[in-house]
Amino acid sequence: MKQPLWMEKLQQIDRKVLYLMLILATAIPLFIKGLVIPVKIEDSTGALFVKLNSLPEGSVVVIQSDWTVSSRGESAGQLEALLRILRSRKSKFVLFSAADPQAPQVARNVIRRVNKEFPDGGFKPWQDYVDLKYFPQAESFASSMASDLRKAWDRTMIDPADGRSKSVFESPVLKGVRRLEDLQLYTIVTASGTPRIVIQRFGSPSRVPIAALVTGVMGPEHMNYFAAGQLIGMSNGLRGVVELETMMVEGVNHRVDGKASKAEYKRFNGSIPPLEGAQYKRGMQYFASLHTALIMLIILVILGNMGIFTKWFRKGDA
Amino acid sequence: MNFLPLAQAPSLQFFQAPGGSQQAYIMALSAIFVGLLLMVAMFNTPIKLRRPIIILLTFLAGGFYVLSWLWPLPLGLDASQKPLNSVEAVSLTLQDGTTVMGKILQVIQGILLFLGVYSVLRVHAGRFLKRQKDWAFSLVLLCSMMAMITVGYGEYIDNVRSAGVHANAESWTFWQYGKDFLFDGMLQNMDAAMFSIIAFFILSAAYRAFRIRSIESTILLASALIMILALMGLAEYGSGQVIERITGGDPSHFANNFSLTSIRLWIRDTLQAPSIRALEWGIFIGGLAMGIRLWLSLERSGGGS
Amino acid sequence: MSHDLLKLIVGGIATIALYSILYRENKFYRFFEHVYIGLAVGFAVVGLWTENLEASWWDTMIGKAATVDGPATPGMWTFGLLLPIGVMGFMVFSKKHGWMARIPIGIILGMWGGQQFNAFATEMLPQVRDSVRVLVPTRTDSIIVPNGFVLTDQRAGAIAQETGMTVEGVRLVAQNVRLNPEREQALMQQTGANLDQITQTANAVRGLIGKEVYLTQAINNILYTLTLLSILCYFLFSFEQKGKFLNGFTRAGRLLLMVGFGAIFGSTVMTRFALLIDRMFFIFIEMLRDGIFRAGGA
Amino acid sequence: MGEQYYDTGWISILLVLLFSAFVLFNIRRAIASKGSGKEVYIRRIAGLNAIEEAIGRATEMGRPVLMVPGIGGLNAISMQALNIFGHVTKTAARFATPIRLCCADAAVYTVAQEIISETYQREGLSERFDQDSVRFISDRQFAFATGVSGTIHREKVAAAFFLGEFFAESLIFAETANSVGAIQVAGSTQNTQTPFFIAACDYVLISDEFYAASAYLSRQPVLVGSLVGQDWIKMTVMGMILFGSLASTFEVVSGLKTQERDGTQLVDGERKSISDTWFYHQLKPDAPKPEEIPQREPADGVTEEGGGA
Repeated sequence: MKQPLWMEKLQQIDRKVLYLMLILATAIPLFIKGLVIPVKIEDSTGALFVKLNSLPEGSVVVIQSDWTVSSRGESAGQLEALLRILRSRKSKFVLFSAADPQAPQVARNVIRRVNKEFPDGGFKPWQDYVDLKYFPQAESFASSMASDLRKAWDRTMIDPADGRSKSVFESPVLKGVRRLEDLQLYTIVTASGTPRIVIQRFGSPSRVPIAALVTGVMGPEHMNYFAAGQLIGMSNGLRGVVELETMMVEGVNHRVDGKASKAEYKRFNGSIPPLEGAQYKRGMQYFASLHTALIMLIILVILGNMGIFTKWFRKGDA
Repeated sequence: MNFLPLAQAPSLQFFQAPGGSQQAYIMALSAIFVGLLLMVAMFNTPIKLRRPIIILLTFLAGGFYVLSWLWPLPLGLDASQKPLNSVEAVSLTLQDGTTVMGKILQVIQGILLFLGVYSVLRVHAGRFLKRQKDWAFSLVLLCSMMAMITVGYGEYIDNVRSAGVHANAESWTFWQYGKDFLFDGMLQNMDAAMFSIIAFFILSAAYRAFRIRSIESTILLASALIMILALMGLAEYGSGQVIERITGGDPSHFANNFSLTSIRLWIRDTLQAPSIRALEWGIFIGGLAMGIRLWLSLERSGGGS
Repeated sequence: MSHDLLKLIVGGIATIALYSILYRENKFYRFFEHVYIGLAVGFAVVGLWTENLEASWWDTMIGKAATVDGPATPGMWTFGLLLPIGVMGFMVFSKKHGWMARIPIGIILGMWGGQQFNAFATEMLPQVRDSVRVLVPTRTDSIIVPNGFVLTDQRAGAIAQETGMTVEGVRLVAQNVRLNPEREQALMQQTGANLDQITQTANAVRGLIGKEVYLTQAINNILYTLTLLSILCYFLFSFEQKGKFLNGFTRAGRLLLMVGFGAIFGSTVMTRFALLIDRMFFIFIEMLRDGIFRAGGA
Repeated sequence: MGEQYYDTGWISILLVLLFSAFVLFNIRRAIASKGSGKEVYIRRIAGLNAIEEAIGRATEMGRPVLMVPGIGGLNAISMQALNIFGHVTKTAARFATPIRLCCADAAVYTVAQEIISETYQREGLSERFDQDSVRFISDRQFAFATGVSGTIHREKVAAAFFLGEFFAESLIFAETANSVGAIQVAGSTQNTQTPFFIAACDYVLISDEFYAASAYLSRQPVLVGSLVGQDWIKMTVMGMILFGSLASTFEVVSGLKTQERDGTQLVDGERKSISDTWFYHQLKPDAPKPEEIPQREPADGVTEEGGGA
């Protein structure tokens, strides 16, 4: 029953060697430019994209940004994609965080970066978005939003026109907003379980559609909420970012010369053309590295199980 | 009836004082003082009364939320409207109270944080003063803590004094640079580093421990593998190509049901979704049961002795 | 050296220092570990006032006088009483008055407990509703979900009226609603309708098919219900799970549980690797390539 | 006034009240039956011995036992974890095994300090208790993880208990403890972390078993009764799903929603979908229709345009 030496060795690779291999596997693909890997559109991501693309011009969307630098790998791509789509819809948004005092600053950095892509300078504060900063105590904050937006969002912001700080409800963004029902969409970009709190406290899901852009860890859990209709759309981790980017570049069910689209979302009847000037960004750049890392993981699991496989085969021989 | 009065209605309740006035400062400080006196007075509470006091306070704190859950919600009432009747008025008060309760919780938790800081100081200052093993590292910890506190409050005070003028990156002073360096440069990056270190551990744990010894582990592994494969756009695309060979691009072909995506979706919707759901329900139900126990102080170590 | 570059380099060194634990526990790691914890505790102390107590305690307690920016908000002096309540927590170190620490603790726990009722009602019950499935097929003319449907005159007429196609055209589309470009071309030629009309018709028929439950779907629904029930059953603790049926049922529950855990594992792996990739991007691209080398070269 | 509940749904409130009654009734039952010989039964969870075994090993090696109650705030989950840790400490105190309890929340730290010192007192071993063995590390998730893994490495803990709310840091703890050869018992109410604990730890309490463990170990009638109450709730939910599925199935299969007569021919109308069925509707309160929202007067001092602020 003794295994050959090389096989035993493969089952006892030192941890440190594995770690080094993982560093190489994730770092090298980052230096390759212009890789595009095809991806299929999930229902949840498709629903999110379609919802975003059906927003009327000037609609008001909430972005609750609950992530910090530690989950930049996934959440930054999601927020960037969300902002680009909102810009193409000429939507306005309300930004705040209910999870971490640092989150608003991180989100502001992303907005600044995305704004550079637009020739007109992108989203302007006060005109196109209001920044409500951080609200502690996610639970009670969500409750107070559900009961009265005006009290919950009692913040001021500087109006660039006259340099005075005014109530955010005087801004062009929130002028017509009084209740949750006046908002077109409530999105949560998060690395934790904050969508659950919002769903809990808002009660009836019909008050305002809620969409979540979560990290892969939170994905399976939130899939339940999507299935039960408590979320109208969801983007799951890095893969969700890649899907959003693909839909932005390829459009949804969009056909050129009768050729089938690269991005198909079967549950959606219509078609959406590609977004103007859309490009593959951070999501696709990381996607190749994700492949090499995952392939390495699979190979290692197989190597680890070699002993058991050989036992099976030996049994077969005897 | 509102806890938080509307801005235009300055008729003050007995627990309120005119904002920012001398009266407000005096009343607040005397409230703190009286509270501390009460606390000292409570030192002599008879043992019999101690438990009921704790139970009562716990019950009241939770009772607010239970009441606001049970009380009917007015249909579509917004802040600019008067409530129709007393039922709606009470509901409005309860909703306003939610914010106040949230603040109370936050303040108490905040003050308790000092206990944690005290613990850190005790452990590390003790180690440094007694020159125990690793005392130099304890000193490093204390120094970096002091640096953060100095720079953090320095920046805060500077911002208040300059009315936020220094907040723009062009007009930063020492304090802003210092905070940016310690917080964005160091703390945030170390957070991210520790978070990403998990990837290494996943790899070694999977290699070491993911063995198909039992049926359970085989199923776990198989389910994980399908999920991982389907996450990879390439694997999905490759399997799609194979299926397309078979079907000849006909979307109504039966073989379409066996693509990697279809298999994964089937597993997800038929098996994974209910199993995760059942797990979550166990937690929800446990949460409800524990909520009742804690609210009513039934548990021994929950509220009383 | 510019501030930004310095920030990048120190961030990079700190990252590498923390990674060095992967090799083994060493002084480099230990140093940054203590720096890290020190910074984190220090930041908590800073945030305690600037993010928490200032707004939720001091400003609430003192209120605000009216200014150009807004009207006055009254001060709730009663909030002053919270300080002594919080201070009671420090009694935990006293043997004699230790019981007082339970007052703030009791309030926190009571609030948590009271919130559970609402949370349970809004979170769990919609999921129970969603778990109700149809367990028996409603149509037996096909085992799997069919590609098409034979429509009654009435139905075909209604769809034709809606989409502006001929009744025959609708019937033709309804035979197979899984369209691909070739089939669309053929249908356009045969019926003379445009692409929009055809997709609209196909969707209407898909909606009809969606209302029916076919054998395979019913089996899936049964599997779904059994999985849910067997796992719930596995977590019953008040009786011994004896008997062949019950034993088998809970055993199945345990196995199906592993399917769920596998899915969670797979999805989580994606995040963990994505975060590592992002760190690699930070070290190799942002710090080394775009930071140090570009700065050195330029 | 009753119609106000339309927004929240009568059924959901009744169900939650019924479920609460289950728990309270069973706690009563368990308290009443305590010591009567016919105590309320709960089954043993396989492998609970691991806890005793782990402490035993730490004692043999003379190295400390590490306990971490998760990084969640002060709630029932942390309390439950601390209950179990009280049990662990009791055994450790008797054998003078050193303990380390690391907290990430100041309020949890307060309670832990109290429970642990009380445990030593009750065992009459107050002099063995070192206040610094219960520590607050940091409230920042990964600073906490770094601190705990540093402790594991330097103190070479022999046994590690990770019970409570764990998030991403779970695997850092588990792998670090594994690398110093500690025996590990873990349980998290965060299901996302359980597979990693399964992969890396010696013994794992899955989901609900965590609740059951403290009831089983402490044998407090309140916990035991509550566990039985939870079982009743689960069985009711199972019954609801079974009944609901059967009822809805019957409704969908047995009839079409409408059958119109068109001249002489019977024409099938729309078939009911599951969301049209009676049972489904019971748990689904609809949003209010516009005509149901009563007319109200504007509040004092509020103009239509400017709003309240």
